[in-house]
Amino acid sequence: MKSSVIVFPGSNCDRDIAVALEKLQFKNKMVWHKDSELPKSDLIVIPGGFSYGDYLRSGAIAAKSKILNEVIKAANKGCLILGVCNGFQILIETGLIKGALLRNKNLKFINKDVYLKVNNTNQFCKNYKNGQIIKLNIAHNEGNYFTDKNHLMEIKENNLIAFQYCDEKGLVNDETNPNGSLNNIAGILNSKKNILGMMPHPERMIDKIISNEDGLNIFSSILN
Amino acid sequence: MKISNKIIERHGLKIDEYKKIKLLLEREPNLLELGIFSAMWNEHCSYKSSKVHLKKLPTKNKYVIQGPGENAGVIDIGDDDAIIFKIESHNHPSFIEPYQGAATGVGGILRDVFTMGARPIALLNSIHFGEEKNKKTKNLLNGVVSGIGGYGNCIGIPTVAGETKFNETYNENILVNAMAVGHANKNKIFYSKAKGLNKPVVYVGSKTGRDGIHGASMASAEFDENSEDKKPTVQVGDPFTEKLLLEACLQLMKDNSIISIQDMGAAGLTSSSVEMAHKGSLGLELDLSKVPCREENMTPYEMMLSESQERMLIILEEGKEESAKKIFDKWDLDFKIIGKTTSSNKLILKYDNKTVADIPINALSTDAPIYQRKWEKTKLVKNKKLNNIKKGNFKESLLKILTSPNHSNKKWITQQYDQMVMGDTILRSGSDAAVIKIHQKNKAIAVSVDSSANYCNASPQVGGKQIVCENWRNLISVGSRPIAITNCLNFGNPENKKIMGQFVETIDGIKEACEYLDFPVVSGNVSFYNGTNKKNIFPTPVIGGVGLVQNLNKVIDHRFKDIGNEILVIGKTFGHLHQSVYMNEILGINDGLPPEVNLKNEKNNGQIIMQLIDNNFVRSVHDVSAGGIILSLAEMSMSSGIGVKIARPNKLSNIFEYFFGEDQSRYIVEIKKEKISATIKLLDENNIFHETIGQTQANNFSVEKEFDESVDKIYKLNNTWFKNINATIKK
Amino acid sequence: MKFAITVTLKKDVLDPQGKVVQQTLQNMGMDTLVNVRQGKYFEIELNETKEDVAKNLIEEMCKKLLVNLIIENYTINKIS
Amino acid sequence: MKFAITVTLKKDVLDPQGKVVQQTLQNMGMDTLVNVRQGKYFEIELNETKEDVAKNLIEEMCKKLLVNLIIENYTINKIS
Ligand SMILES: Nc1ncnc2c1ncn2[C@@H]1O[C@H](COP(=O)(O)OP(=O)(O)O)[C@@H](O)[C@H]1O
Ligand SMILES: [Mg+2]
Repeated sequence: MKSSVIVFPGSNCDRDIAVALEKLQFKNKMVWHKDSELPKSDLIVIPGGFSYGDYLRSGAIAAKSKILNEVIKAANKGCLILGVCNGFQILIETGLIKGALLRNKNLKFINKDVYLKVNNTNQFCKNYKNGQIIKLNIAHNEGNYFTDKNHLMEIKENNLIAFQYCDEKGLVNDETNPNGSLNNIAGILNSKKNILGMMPHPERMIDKIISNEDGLNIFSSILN
Repeated sequence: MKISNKIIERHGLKIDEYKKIKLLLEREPNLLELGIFSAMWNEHCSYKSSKVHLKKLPTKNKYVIQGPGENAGVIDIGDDDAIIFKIESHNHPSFIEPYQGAATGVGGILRDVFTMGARPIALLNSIHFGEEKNKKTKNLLNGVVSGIGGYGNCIGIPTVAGETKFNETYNENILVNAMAVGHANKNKIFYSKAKGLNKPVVYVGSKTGRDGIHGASMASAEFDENSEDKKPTVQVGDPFTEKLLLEACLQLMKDNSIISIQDMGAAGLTSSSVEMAHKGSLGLELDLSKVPCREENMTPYEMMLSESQERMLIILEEGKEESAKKIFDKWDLDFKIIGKTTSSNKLILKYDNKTVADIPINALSTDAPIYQRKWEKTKLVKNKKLNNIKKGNFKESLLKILTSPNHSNKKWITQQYDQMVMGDTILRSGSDAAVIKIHQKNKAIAVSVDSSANYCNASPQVGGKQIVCENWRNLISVGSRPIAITNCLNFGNPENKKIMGQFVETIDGIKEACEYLDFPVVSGNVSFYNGTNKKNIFPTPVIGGVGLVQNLNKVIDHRFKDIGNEILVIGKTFGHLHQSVYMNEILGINDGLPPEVNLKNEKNNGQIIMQLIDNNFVRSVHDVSAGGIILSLAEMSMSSGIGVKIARPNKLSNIFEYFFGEDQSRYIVEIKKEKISATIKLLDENNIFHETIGQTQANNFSVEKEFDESVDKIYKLNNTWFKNINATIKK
Repeated sequence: MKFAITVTLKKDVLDPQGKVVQQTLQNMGMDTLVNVRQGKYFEIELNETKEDVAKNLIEEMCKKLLVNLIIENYTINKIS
Repeated sequence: MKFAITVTLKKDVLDPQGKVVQQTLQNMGMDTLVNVRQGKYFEIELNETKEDVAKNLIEEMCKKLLVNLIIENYTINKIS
């Protein structure tokens, strides 16, 4: 499996993602945002960080970079695309995933471990059990997902929510919602289900010595 | 322009110092030259009051590669890996503009570390605010925390440890100390010493604006009613640009282009250029017309004194200009050759083809004033007998401490910091020390910052010693071997004999502990003039320590692991209450002496804990510090959700002295039943004092006849203070 | 030529910033406060003498970068 | 009564956001662009009929909460 990680000025989880991909034997390439060509890839990852300092709106400026045109082309051809944190924000700004990511409801940056309920009916989550509760880490200022009523209907009808914030027991409610996200959405797919945007960082949970290994299955699901 | 007394004073120079400048120059300086002298001769850059005393600190052990004197200290952790670290204060700017002050403090200390070739891997901070009821406290706290997080999060370096304290002494002068830790190849370390003639001097990074002009002088000036006027000098940080600068510098460092490199910190272009020339015994000639400027019509004076952030000065090998420029172009950063090294031993500045300054380098460095300031010993206040102590209410006391800002859970703060970016954080904030893995290796470093202002105020000597020991204990408690420290010495006005005495005695204390524990000082920073209108802050030395974990499986923390394990206290409990949290916050008494530290016990107890961890005898470890045994136990319970059942002390000791006493060199350990006999055997063989005080249990935190509440409840109480803070903060 | 651009969230989009600001002001005792919405403000200077050309360019900037049309509205004013 | 408040950085204060926006617009080929400064915008509605009382309250909000007077300037406009 070939993967590419897009690197913008200000990306800072690019190395972490690469470590995760390499751990699962992806043949990975780092792609600089000014490049106009994208190596042939089965998976494109847009990593977390503060591309362009998160100035203007997070993800807005990265979404205008040259390489994004190539990413959009690849996406339309069905290539798998994973956007994590700032990568999710960039996907939103390009329109590849609908909706908006607003400031966290407490207006503060939030870094903590959160529980997530997995919906495994997509290629990114196949290796989880349906409804499985996993623990990943979030670290963001703007992860408060918002969309309009029609889109929300579509999301629900087509099973496009990949992850929802919950507690240890799987309870999804306001108390287990760290950032004010609509329906506790932590990760969401486009309608063709080849693009996943998620706020939590799977690449931070790939090693027991450091935390846990709950993030590994995202990468392994993509593999087969 | 004629230099009047008023101008001299406004530059923070004394008349005598001005006379010395004239002697050294053999003429009157012009305004630009005066500005340069004022920047170089002020306390912040020249260390004129502290130098003679700092020399006493031990700076070497077998791990030290570079001690004080460079941008940061360097230690060897084996396999060609080096750790580079330093702490620095940004107190005054943070009081004036908490967000930007704290943010630029983080940015500045990061540059000190990556300018030496290290990739920063961890950030720490020690922040001190005024008392809860002071109306500025919460806004300052909020601004400082967002600023620290804002910078570290954006640049993508985890903020993993720190300390936050509240004390009336900081009402008008908060402390913001930031520490950065980086990792480098020990054969690829970069220094600031210039070498060779006619080498190009290159300016890289952000453009120069009018930020922080006179910042360095401000950092060394006492606050007064007019300090509001000094506000426009606050710099604004741009962590995004710093991230680019970091990557560009590290990339350039991979080939052999750099002769010397130095960040532009306090006093910007002035101090960086003088430092490089001075260390290399060379001269520099700079053409200020070439300096990249942000604003129009900037004067040479402004350029030399600007403290715009995210800039570096590099001396390149000849012929490497093109390839170096390519790298900075890639990262969209300015790259400009602004001068060359010369043999003149002078700093010569040109502007519009005219020489605008011509100063011997030595006049700015070696000939800068050094003061043997007068000092007097701190009067020690004897411990008074505490009569009414038996009448206290144990339960109320503990609950009051758990809900006080100083001992509240600091999650509200640490959740605003990205602690996990870079993927190597094994232990995060909330532990005795944070543990960061060396990327893709089977070893890690432990890092912690500590201070105890009340102890240091009561006895600077004992306090100085204690704080080094506390730091050592914290590093040991997570399974590391302590290696070396950095220190930030926050003091009042050194022209005051008492304050100078505090400084001198603190250094004596630090020195004694560091020597005994083989725990040298490799870098640091001094911040004087912390205070307002003659009211000085308590002496507040902050120690930042680094330890080495050789085997990742030995990393341990203070969270109880299971129910039914034995709880032991290692080290002897005498019940010292003076200067303790209990006396301060419950009895409202603030006199007497802090607990003495017996260095021999400290070392022995520390080494035995290392051995217990190494033998896998212990399930959790926590050092006993402020708040005594009971607070340490509560922390172990609250962090794990596991309760304890603690017996009353069997001897005749008073229950308050026993549980709240702050005797030093103690640890609490959790041990499985089957490991108890082996553990006790080892302790006895080594003559280590120990006592079993109880067991872990489900749900409840209980002390025989005194206290019985669910862990859940005390955890909630421990979080209330910060939970209620949002509503009152200025956005 | 210089323009001022204000960008605000559309009416039915939740405005967490505005809401928190509003709550804080109310906590501070400002009872007559009814509503706060927070947005962005830009001042943009162009080297262009023809007003229609300039205005078109500013429009383009808004549409292509400054504004997220899905959630935001904008207004443009010439200031000099 | 409704007011619009714009908050901008003082002249010599670094505006990293504005700088990045400006560069991006220039990279997008907008050559006549000279300068971008970014600020904040608030729309505040009060339940108050006396204009002077309202204005005073808005001033107070600016000074106490909305504006960082150390690095920012502000202007207030009545919009309805
Ligand atoms: N308290 C201290 N203990 C040991 N070294 C110190 C102390 N204070 C300053 N130093 C050393 O003095 C040198 C100059 O410090 P400083 O001016 O803060 O550095 P910088 O120019 O990088 O800001 C550094 O090498 C620093 O490590
Ligand atoms: Mg330095």
